[in-house]
Amino acid sequence: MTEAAGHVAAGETLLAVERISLRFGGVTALNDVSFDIRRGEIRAIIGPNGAGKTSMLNVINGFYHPQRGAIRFHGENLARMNPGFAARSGIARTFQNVALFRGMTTLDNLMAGRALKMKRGLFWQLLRHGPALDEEIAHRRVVEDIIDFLEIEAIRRVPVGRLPYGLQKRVELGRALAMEPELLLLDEPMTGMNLEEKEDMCRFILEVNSQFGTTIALIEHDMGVVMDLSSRVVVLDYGRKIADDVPDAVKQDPAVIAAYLGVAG
Amino acid sequence: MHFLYLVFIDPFVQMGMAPDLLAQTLWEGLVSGVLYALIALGFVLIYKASGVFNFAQGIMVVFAALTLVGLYAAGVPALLALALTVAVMFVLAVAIERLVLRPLVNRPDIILFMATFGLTYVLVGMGELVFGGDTKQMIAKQLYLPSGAIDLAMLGGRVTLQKLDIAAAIIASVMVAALAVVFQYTRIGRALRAVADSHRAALSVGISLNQIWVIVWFAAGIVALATGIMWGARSEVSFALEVVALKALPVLILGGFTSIPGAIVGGLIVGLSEKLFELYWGPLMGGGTEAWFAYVVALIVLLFRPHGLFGEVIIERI
Amino acid sequence: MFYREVGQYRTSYRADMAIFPILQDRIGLLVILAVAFVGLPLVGGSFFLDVVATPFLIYALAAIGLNLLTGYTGLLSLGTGGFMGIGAYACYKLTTWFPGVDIVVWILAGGFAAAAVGALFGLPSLRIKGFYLLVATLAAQFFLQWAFERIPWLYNNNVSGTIEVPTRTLLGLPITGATATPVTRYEVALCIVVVLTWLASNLVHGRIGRSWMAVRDMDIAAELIGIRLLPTKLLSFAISSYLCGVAGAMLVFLWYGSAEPSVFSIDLSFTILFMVIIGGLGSLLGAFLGAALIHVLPIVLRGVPPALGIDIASSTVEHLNLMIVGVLIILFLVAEPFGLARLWQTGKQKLRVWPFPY
Amino acid sequence: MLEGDVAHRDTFPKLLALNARRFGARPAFRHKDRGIWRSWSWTETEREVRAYALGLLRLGLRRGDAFAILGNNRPKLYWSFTAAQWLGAIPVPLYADAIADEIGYVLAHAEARLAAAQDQEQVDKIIAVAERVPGLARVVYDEPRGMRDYDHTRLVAIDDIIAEGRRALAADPSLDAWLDAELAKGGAGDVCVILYTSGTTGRPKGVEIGSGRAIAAAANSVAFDRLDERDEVLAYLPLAWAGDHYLTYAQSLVAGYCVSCPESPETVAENLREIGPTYYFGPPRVFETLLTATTVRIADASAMKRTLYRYFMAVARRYGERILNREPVPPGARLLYALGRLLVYGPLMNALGFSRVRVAYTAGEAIGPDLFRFFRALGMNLKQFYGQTEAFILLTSQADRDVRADTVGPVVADVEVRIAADGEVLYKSASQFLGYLKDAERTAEAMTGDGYVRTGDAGFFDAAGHLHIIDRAKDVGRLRGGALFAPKYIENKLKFFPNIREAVAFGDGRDFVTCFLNIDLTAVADWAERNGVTYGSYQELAGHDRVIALLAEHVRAVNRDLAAEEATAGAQIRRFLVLHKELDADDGELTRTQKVRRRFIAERYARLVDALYDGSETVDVETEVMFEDGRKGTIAARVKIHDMASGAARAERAAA
Repeated sequence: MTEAAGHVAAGETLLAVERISLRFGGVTALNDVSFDIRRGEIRAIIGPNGAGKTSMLNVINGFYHPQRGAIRFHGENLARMNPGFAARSGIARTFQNVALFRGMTTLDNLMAGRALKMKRGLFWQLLRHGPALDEEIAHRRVVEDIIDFLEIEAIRRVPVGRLPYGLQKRVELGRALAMEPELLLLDEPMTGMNLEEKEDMCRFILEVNSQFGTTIALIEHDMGVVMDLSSRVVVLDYGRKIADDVPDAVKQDPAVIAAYLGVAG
Repeated sequence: MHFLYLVFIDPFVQMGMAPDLLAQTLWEGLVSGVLYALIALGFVLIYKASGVFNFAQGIMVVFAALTLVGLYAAGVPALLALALTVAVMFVLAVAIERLVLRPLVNRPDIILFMATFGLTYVLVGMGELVFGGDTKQMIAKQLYLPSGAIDLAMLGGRVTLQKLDIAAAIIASVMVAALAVVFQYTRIGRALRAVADSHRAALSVGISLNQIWVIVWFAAGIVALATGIMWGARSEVSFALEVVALKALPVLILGGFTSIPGAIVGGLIVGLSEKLFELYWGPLMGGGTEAWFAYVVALIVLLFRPHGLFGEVIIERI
Repeated sequence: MFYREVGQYRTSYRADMAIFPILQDRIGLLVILAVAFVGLPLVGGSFFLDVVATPFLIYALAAIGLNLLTGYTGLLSLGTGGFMGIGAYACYKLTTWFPGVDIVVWILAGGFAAAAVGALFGLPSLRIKGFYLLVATLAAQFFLQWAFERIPWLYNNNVSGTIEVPTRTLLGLPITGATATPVTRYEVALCIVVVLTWLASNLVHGRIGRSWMAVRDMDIAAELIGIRLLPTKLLSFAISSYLCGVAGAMLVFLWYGSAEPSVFSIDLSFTILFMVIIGGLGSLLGAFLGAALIHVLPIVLRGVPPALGIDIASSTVEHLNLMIVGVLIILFLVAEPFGLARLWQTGKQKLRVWPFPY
Repeated sequence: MLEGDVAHRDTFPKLLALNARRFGARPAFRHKDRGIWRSWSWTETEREVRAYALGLLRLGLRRGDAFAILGNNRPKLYWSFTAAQWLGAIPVPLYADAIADEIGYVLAHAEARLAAAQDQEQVDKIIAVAERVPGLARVVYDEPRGMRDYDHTRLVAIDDIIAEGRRALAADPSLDAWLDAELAKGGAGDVCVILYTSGTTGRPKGVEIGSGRAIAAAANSVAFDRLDERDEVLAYLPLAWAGDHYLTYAQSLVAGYCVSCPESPETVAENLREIGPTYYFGPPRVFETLLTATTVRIADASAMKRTLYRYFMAVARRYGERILNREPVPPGARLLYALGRLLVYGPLMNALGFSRVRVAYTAGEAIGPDLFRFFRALGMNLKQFYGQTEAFILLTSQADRDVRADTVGPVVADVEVRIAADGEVLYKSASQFLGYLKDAERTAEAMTGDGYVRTGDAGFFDAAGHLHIIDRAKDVGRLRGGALFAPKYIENKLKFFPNIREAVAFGDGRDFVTCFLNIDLTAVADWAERNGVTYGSYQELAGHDRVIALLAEHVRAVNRDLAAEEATAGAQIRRFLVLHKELDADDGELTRTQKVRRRFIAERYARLVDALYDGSETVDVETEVMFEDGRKGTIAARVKIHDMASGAARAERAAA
């Protein structure tokens, strides 16, 4: 996998959400939230249940359209994203409760992730020879690298519907990686995993970030994990941003502690 | 130019020139609308309670009518035949619940939907096997349904109202009212709505899903019987009805799959509009537009309201 | 059990991505093709070819068409009959205008008309889902059937309102019309079906097939990986309708010989849909199996009572057929929602791991 | 001609060069990587290895240096052996699952100059102990994944080394000549590899193998089984294990067959099916697991299949082996067996991936006769050998059609075996090791005065000249009568019966042999169910007369076996008892690896042992046991003692 070419240099802001407010009917999911994601960093979004974390990701890749606020990506201002555009401009995403193509094998799921990169038209597809097959093979190579990277050789041909949850999450990450994204959004990548699986997942996330230079924004419940992984942390509570700093600072932040205790109590 | 005239001006001119004809047409449309509504009602009942999109509703109408007529032809006195038919519909409901729904519980909706296709075939086959494929006359008189017509002199002409149609309208509205009451105020009604919301919820309330299903399918069967009688009395009893019954689909699109009032309104809209269109615009395109008009209307509606006129929009949670 | 896969290993992606990676399967396929092309015409009488074989091929092709739409892309359609009609009428018009051109060309060309119409009626599919879409396709079905009846131009204004298939020859050999022999018509049908099936299978095994299945399995996620929903769905509609259209043209030109509009009624749509359901959604093989069952079973059943020396009114048999098919559908949905194809798959798997159960 | 040719090659690199000429385009290595099998012909392999060697030279690998190799079976790791040997350096393979500490010891002890690691995981382990190995100049690795951010001052990717070497060769043709010269310098006397054996006591010992000897030995065994370049092998055993080095390295280079490396440890079974080896080695437990898996899966099969399977397995058990041994069998049986092959054996072998196996071996520990016969009956030419790292493997080996479950076969060529007075097996072998690295003392210990090597195993030859291994020499005792008493041998024979979970034999210095038995609860409970034996507890079941009778039958069978060999005839089981409780590691009766601790048990159950010898019929015991939750408790029981001589009759009655 080659590094996704981005016209934003490392360290500079890759994506920023500005004063986002999102309402469903009467309910306010996000209230005037702003933060930025810098190129090459691992950005964590945390907060108690119902804090609006997932809604935030949905806004970023255009599932939800905020009533107010804007998204700045690659420096250009967008009143609203839409999923297709997000995908094409290099944003990949995994879901809290896996959103794989259950009827398809691991291999096909990952190959599907290459959809954007495959160009051969109907004619060649019909023949499935010459250029079409060459293209297919070229992308198969990339996908195999990902399979090797995620150590899922053994389940290549298994329909993902039959896989245990932990592996499904891994495959979903694989599908996202197959898009060679510039920005990778991970929605609770470690829920429902045992310790070992969590460690693997952490390793993968770090390697993705370090090897492919992929910028990562992740939601996670497990505070420990977040603190180890992320370079900066945004904390949401009831749709508001209550903190935004490096892990250690956030840990000390009274507002954050309050919010979490509030949940606990 | 002339074409535009024919399309946009001429029809209205005609309406103005022959209001009685217009009134007559409206009435006709209203009545067939009522019948559509009745079929749609059957759909809605079942859909609400079991989430099943019952494709067989149309054929249940035919089947009910056939049974009634068939029994009578076999020498059973009319009213007894009616009672027996009701019994048959109950047996049918039980059978369906046992043989089709129960084994398929918790399967994707689409599967259940397809199953009702199969059901359709079985019923058609059975109906034809037992009562023969030929068309029959509905025993309207023997069931004390009024015949003849009332001629109203109005709008500078005469508008004919078939007594039967009036009866149909009345019976329909009574039935709808009854159902509405049942749904709103009785325990079983609340149960039904609970099931509609979520099977698990219903179970937690401690209602047997199976009973519910039998009940709704039986109810739908009764509705089908009524529809069959009315329809049969107006035209005759044949499997052509099966295709006509498909009209319930556009009706549901307009009315929404879960709303009884919606079904009624939708039915009336479809009935009226297609009759009017056929009368005033049909000739422009060689007539026979009733065959598709309703669907095209539904299609157009869908383009603007993907969940129908009254259907509630579901927010997809991700 | 017959499978001996030990020692069959792939050294290239080309081999690994082959549609029939297992040697024994490839052999089996060749045998089947040999039988179909050579065996049947030799042994099967004209009755068999006309009543069983050729129609089976035509239905299978239509079923493949619908399966691409419903089984692979997850879009339910009851417009099949109409789309098949378009193909037939288009082919009819074309061959009346250009009698000189080889009919096979027009049969294949007729599909394009169907594709266009199909795509048109597919447009709503972006916004409409599930049962709602079903209604949209019903609109197509009824509107088209109506058009077939009411637009005399379609059937060259002849009084009967039917289309009469003229005799057309390929290299001097009559392949349509009264003088065409069952064998030639069968062989032509076979060639068309084999080629189109091959193309279809190429399609579903490649990028396009994957995006269809992606849309079917989870359209949100599909959008998320950059699959454009509308073009994908429209393409599915177009190609599906193309195959149905060709099947329709074949139905009239290679089987019926003449057809009135009622041929392309909603019942046809149902028949094809059942073939797809019973055959197995999302499987090309299933299309063939489904077609075989739904088309051949009744023929067999019709044959049974006479064979047993019982004489029942043929109508009764038809009704029984109807019921049996209905029961079959329900049985399948209960026992094996994925249809004959899945049964076949499990059977094959059992043979592969024989004597083990899994 | 082949042998003649090989005979002149006294180092493995020379063999590689030879094979490049002999077999040129034939595959030498295969590796499933990225989902497909990549392969390297002998010519390519030679080219790679030459470049690799040159690269290693530039990294400072010199004649006599040790080159540690750590990881799973990978072509590039196998090349590391040859490349090192090319320069006259000594490869030292390590177990991939070894912990850092062990690795540290071996690297230091062997004074490794370079280390080749498969991947990040292994590199990490080496880095962790690097400071303990001052001499270690560089670590080279095969799979770069995850090492992007590592400090590469002391890390190099093997691919880069090879590339580097290739560049150098391209730039300066004279290097080719130099390489050939280096190759020529190598000779029969070189140490070609140092294989570390985890000695039962103390630190592992580095067994130095001589190049010429190793090749000679391999050549013998290759000829023995007529292996050639058309054979296929799947390399799935730890590459530090002498067996793997022999099978996938030495023999492959001699015979010229292709070695295939699995994609990952999890996919071995699948890859086995894909490749379909013709030559296979598996330790008994591998076959054990396969058999269990088979029976379990068959149990789930449809009744039809189960009957089919049962019927044809019966056929196979009756005729399979005889057909395999080309013995005369009635034509009807032959036909039946052919049918069985079509319906059951063929598919079964296919499912297991053994369809193409021509020669298969098992060794390392005693294999159950039923297990052994199962695979042979299916038509798999499964054989046994006996060997040792120090001997560079083979001492005895069974020839086709001269195979028996309870022996390890006759002595192989160029080996001389002698049974010492105390029953220990001693040998002299043309291929035996040169000594333990830097350990003259233990080397000396391993030798007898007259230059024989001690195996530490006790055994005897039967009439047919087959060697029987009976036990570790130190465990073998003698009855008062002077007859040889090998407890493990007897216990194993007993344990081969599914109904017997554990057995502990006594007799050293006694008049006769006796033993404790432990029933296998699952097996016996199953039997009880089928035979309407009711019981309330383990104790009750273990004490049930019919159960005892059942076990008595097994003991009788074992005695019959023992009687058959004059060496063991004296040590038949006279009396036995069935223990009232399961021997348990928590009670210290078994080691954590489930081996019986004979002495401890003898003390703990002294009363029972005495009872076995004082002729009493029953004995009461109270034993302290440790429960799961750690509580202590005691169980009391009256244990019946069964006398084989007189007990026979009673057993019959009880069973009736």
